Amino acid sequence: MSQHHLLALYNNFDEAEAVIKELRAANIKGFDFKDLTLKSPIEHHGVEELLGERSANVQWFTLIGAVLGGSLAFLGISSAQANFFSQLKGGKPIVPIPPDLVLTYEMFILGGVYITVLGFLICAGLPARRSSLYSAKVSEDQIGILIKADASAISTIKAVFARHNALEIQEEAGK
Amino acid sequence: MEKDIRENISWAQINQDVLKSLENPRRMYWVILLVAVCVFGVGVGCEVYQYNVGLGVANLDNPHVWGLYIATFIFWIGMSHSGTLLSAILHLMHADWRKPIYRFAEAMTTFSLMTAGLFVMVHLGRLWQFYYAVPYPNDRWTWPNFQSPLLWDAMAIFTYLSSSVIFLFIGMIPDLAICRDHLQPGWRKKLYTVLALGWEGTDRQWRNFRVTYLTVACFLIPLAVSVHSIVASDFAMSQQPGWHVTSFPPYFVAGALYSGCAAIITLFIILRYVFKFEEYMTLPILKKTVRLTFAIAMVWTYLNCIEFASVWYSHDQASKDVLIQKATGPYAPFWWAMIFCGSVVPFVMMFKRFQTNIPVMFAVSILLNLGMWLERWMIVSPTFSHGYYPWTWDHDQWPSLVQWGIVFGSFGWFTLLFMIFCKVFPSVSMYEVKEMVYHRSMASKHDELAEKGAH
Amino acid sequence: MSVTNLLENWSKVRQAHPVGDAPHAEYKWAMAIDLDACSGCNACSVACYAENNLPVVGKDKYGHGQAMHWMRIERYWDEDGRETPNQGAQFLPMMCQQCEAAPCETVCPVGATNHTADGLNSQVYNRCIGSRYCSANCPYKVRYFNWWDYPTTDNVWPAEMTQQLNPDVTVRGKGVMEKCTFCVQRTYAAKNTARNEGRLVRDGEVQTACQQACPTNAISFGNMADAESKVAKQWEKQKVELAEEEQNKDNQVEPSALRGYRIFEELRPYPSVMYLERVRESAV
Amino acid sequence: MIENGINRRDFLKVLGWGGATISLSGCGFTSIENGKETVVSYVEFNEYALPGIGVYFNSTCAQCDAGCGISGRVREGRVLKLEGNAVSSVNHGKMCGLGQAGVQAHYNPDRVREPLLRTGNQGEAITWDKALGLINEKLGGVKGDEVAFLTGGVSGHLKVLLKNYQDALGSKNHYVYEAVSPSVVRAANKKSYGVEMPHLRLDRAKVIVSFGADFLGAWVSPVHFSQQYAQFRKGTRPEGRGVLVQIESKMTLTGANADRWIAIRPGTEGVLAMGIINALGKAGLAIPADVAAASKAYTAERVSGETDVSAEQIDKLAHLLKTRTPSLVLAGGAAEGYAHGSQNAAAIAMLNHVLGNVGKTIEAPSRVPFPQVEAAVGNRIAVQALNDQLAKDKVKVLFVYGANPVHTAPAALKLKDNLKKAAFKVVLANYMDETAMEADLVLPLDSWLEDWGTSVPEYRAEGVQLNITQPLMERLHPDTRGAGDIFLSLLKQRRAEEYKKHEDFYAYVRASVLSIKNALGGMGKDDDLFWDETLSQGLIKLPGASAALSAKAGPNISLPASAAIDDAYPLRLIPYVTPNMRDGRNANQPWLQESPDPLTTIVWDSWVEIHPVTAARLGVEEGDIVEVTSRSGTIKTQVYVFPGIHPDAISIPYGYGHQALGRYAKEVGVNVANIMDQITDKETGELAFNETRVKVSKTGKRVIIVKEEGPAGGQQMGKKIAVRKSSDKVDLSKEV
Repeated sequence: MSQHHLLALYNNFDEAEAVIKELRAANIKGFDFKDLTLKSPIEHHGVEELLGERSANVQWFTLIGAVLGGSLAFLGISSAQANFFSQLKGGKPIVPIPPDLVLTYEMFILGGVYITVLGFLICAGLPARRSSLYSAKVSEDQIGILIKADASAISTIKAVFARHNALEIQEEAGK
Repeated sequence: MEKDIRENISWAQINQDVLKSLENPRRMYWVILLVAVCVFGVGVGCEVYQYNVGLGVANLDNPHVWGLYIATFIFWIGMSHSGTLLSAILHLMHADWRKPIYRFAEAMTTFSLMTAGLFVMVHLGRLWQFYYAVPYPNDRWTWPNFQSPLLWDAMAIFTYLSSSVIFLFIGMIPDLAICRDHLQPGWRKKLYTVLALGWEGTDRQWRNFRVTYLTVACFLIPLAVSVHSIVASDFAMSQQPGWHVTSFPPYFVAGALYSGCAAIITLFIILRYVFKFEEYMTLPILKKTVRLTFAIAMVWTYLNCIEFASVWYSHDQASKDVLIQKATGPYAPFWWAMIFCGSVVPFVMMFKRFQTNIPVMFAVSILLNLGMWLERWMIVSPTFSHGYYPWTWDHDQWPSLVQWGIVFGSFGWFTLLFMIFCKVFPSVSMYEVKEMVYHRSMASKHDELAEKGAH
Repeated sequence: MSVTNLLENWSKVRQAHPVGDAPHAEYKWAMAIDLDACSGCNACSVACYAENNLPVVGKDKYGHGQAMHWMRIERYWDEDGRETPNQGAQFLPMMCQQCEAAPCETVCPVGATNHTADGLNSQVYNRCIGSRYCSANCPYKVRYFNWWDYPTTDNVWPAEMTQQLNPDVTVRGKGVMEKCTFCVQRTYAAKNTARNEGRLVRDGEVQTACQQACPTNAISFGNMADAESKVAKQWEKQKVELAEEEQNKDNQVEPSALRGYRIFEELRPYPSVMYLERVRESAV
Repeated sequence: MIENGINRRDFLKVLGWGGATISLSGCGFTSIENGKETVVSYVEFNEYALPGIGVYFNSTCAQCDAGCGISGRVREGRVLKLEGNAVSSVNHGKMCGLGQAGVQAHYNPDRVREPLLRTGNQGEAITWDKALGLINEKLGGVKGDEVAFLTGGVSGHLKVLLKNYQDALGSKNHYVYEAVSPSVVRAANKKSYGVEMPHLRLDRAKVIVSFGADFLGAWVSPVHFSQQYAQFRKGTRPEGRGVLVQIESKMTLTGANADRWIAIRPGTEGVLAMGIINALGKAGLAIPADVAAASKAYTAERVSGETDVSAEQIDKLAHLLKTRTPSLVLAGGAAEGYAHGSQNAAAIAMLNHVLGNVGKTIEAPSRVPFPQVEAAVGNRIAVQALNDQLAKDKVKVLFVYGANPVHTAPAALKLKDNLKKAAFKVVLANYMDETAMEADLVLPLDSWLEDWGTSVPEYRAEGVQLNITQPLMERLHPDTRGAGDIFLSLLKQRRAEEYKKHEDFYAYVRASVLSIKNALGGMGKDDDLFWDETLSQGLIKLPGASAALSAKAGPNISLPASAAIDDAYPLRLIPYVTPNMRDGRNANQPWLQESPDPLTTIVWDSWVEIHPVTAARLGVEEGDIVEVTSRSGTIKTQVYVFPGIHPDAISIPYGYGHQALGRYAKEVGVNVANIMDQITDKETGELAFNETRVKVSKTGKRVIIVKEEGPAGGQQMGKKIAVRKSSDKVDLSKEV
């Protein structure tokens, strides 16, 4: 049966928290708590804790990026030099370690940064089209709670929203 | 003491105030912009002339082959470090007073790096062949010389520039979303819509955002340090008296942070006025910045003494001669000016009543940067005029107007970029100011409750 | 391919000149200049202008320190406070010392200056981008930068004079660093001839322009790798070791009676030019 | 270099790096910037040019009169560089800077390219026929002795031809002018040795005492002497390393290389020589009675008083000369340049006799078997004599060749004005020099790299040598001609019958050389073969018995008491003949202008050398523009404070300050000849170079001197750069 979307806007985090608490406790049939999304103008740890364990895996990208950047840099540079006998520098070996390490260090960071950002985009699912239920108020001063649930659950949830004096409730029938 | 920021500003108000800066700044903004364009024009003119006629017009000579270009290059690189200091270091240290001012500091980082990059080009004898310094695959397998500190420079600057651009952008996404949502339709709205990448401020986005921001910040700090130590290596790795100094890397880094902070004060004051940011760029924040700057000034002064001392007590007569030459030779006036601006002037910042005195601080910050620019010049030139080989000493080389013109022009270029940025993008981070206000109000509420409980 | 090459030749690519165990195989060009014979007459310098297409920069540019003399004669006076220089002056021909461990080589961002197989410090004009770092790091300041585009500058090479230019040597345009090459065009030609005849270059077969002109034969030039060459003998007799940063004879208790020395040895560039101290009669 | 299987790519790399400079150079005059090339046309090609390969042709250097043999590198029909001709006994394959610059005389942009006839103040280009016709016409109705010839030193077949032309005109007035010739010393030598130019053996001497003879720089035959000097300095030589003592008032290049440089009060060289003889006698050297008598008066006290040379220095010197024989004593420009120059020279020559050097280090030169080709050596009276003739209106037609008196002769002569009195002046010139500017007709000469000729250097290095001058390349400018050709065609106007068989000067030279083939050692050789050999050699060594030296010189020497200080003009002016400029004829060669003066390292300008003490007294510093005033005039130039000069003297280089000549010479520096007094040597009547007395006054202007020397001056700042050892601290015996 079809899924519906609901977006409720609140004035402050306290109300939002209350709502989330209630919805989690209630375990309404046809509504999975995972389908609740919080939208806020600033990040707020307290609320996020209430949402429970939700993963952020950017750091893995970072690790890979940094390691790749560093190792590729060293290999690339030193083998380039080794291919290049005639670029002998008086007093220095053809493949000198210290300078190559400097460059390795830089590439280590470069790789790290780039891949991290890539990771961020992937994990945060950006760039993305905005979901149809979005209120510009969220980027101003209101906290939004977006849920996805079966039509059956909608009314109960609405009630919950209303009870915590939601400023506004938007609804969208799912396809 | 007075609060860094009024806690009861409504978030909507914040949006409003900041977004105003994109719409209608004071007239002064346009004046500055115009001046910047003219100054930049002068620089371009000089460069075109130099490009066509040859570097001779800079009136450098053999062996005095480096001049203001390299000095100013270091100056701009140094300038760039403050951004990282504020956004990364203070971020890790949870100093939230940075929040209203770090955005323009980062912008400053980016643009001063771009300016520095220009100087590498301007300095080259054959600008049109600069790509030889880029490692690109070719049939002869000729690569740039990976042993050259100059190449490390190039690599480091590229890394630093791209990383800080990314950092700036990432940090700006939520604000771009705000702009997207609250501006009248128009080319800007389109621009922000694209740049905001469809940010909605969902918990998932915020979560990853936090981690990413933190990680990049962590990368940026060692990067910033490495960048300026590598610039220092250009000299420290060489063999020349007065350059071959072990303490150069930390010395340079300190100098960089120093000039950077000074520049922040200057721009702080300008933006505060031009964009009517009195509410956000408050005097208490200025005070904090000033104190920070003073601390760094003292570090720099200390390292300066260390350098002199290590030269003085080493038995390297040549470097000793260069030092004496700096203090007594043809460069003496500039050298002493540097000491004065860099180590004496900052003491003004010790006094509470000056710390928040806008005109005084403006003057002081300008002087500090003058001092830091002189410092760079005094590192580059005296070694050439008084190096190892007495026969080739050259005590009357003086930069030509072309050289001065290009140096002058670079300030125009920087201001131009910076001012345009501040007009197109929010130069105060709205979402973070909101956080700041929010957390502080929470905290104060908490205190009140505690007091009530006490009764 | 690259990486395998790196691994296969690891030991080789880790050798360092001159201290590493990789001596020059066939050729190592070097010089010895006898300051007692040198009369400071400048013939060498002019010969260098003629051979290497050096531009005449004129009074103004000379005054701005932009002269292009690859070989310059320096004139020194006594510094022991005598009121008349009654032991004459001292002359020193100074040109690129073709260091074995050249400070200029390591710093060039594009690798335009390198250590060649025959022990020269090559300058590759068409690779140079004019960062001038090499000159900045040269202890002898013997590198000269083309501040102007001399080929197109008035009265540097007016119409007829272009016909004098040596076709074996490039005419350098603006923005390029240049310096003494030990007349590489001559050594290169000599090596080719020798190779065609399946032998090595004989001692004295190739002369540098300065050496050839020098009216007092103060300059000798040759292949150090050939123990029989005059230069090799001179270095040997003077107990000056190419790969030493300080010579044994200078560490003896009583001062050495030999005249050979290299300038700025202590900076460890291992220069390939040995100078012989000027002698002055004590009896008069 | 790593040699694991050089494949094509490695080779490319090696090419790219090992010899990139070379691979570059393939492209001729490529300028790195835009790869534009100057392509030499191969349409009409010189038969002797091999594309891409340098070929060498031997000829003779004409930059000065020493007559060094050169070997010119020619490629694609262009002469590129001059090396020394190893066969020549003068320079044995060596060259001086002046000689190297010869190519710039040839390729000089300011050469005269066609005959110029004066119309008002303009030179109008005319054809050769017109020019020669004009000369013929002007000579018509002019008596022989109203025709005068002023030339530089000439020798060889050109001299013969010139002589014949003069005879044809019935003119006896051949003035041979050499601005900087050692003419007084010649005369003195003639007296004391019986020959003008004895053959010197610096390489055999243990000690050389030179009274201002700058044999390493600008005196007689510098390259030749430099080589002897190199021998002289060798510790491995049987005589051991020689000792050079230079006695002069202004340090010359030779002085700068002396073991002991002695600054002597100007003009007292003779006194010192006598003093040394006296000291030698005291030291126990056997001295002829009359000489001893003559030198008796010159006691150490008196001498050191007059000469400003300390008594013990004189004793040291005497001791050295006594113990180390053979020695060689030379009299040079510094000694001869005074009113009593001959006396100085004679005294110095006597020192040689006393020391018994005559015959040991002073040898008889070989005789030139064919006197007609022997060098007609120039002097300075010539121009004075001509000037008198001109002044007396005795000269109607004047030919000038190879001399530029208007620039080099003292302005005091008023030569420039007197020249106007001569109705018709023909000047054969390479450049429009000051004299050519005065001419009515200027005939453009070939450069000496385009011309034919023979010459015999005045100073005979080792045996007599007939030097061949031959073209190293085609004429650069079609309308120039060789002096020989010009005089030949002029002769044909007079003696058509006799000379019509010689098509041109080349033919004439060839014929004349071949006519004496046997005497030249070509006995039984085929003409062409012999001629080709000669050309490829670039010279012919002539057999010649050596002349005799007269054993002793009369001690009749009268040296004036040292002149009292002239308060109005307290200082002596010593015009310095520099190795680069000499008499200034080569001033338009940029290499010479830009190669620093060895002692002051100044370029592109003249200067006045002042001793620090004197400078302090006058209150002048380096770079001050001062007025130097003599009785004859005033010039302004920059001060260079210079320790190598006697406090009583100042020195200004000779040959600068051209008012014409060309872009590189015009207005560069000042002409010291403008203030030289016309004072002559009493015996020979030669201009006394160093007699001028001057005063120096500040103008208040100051410039930064353009010189090679940096702000550190001649100091090494405690660094080990140019090192010197005392001879007792070194062991030269084992050197290579």
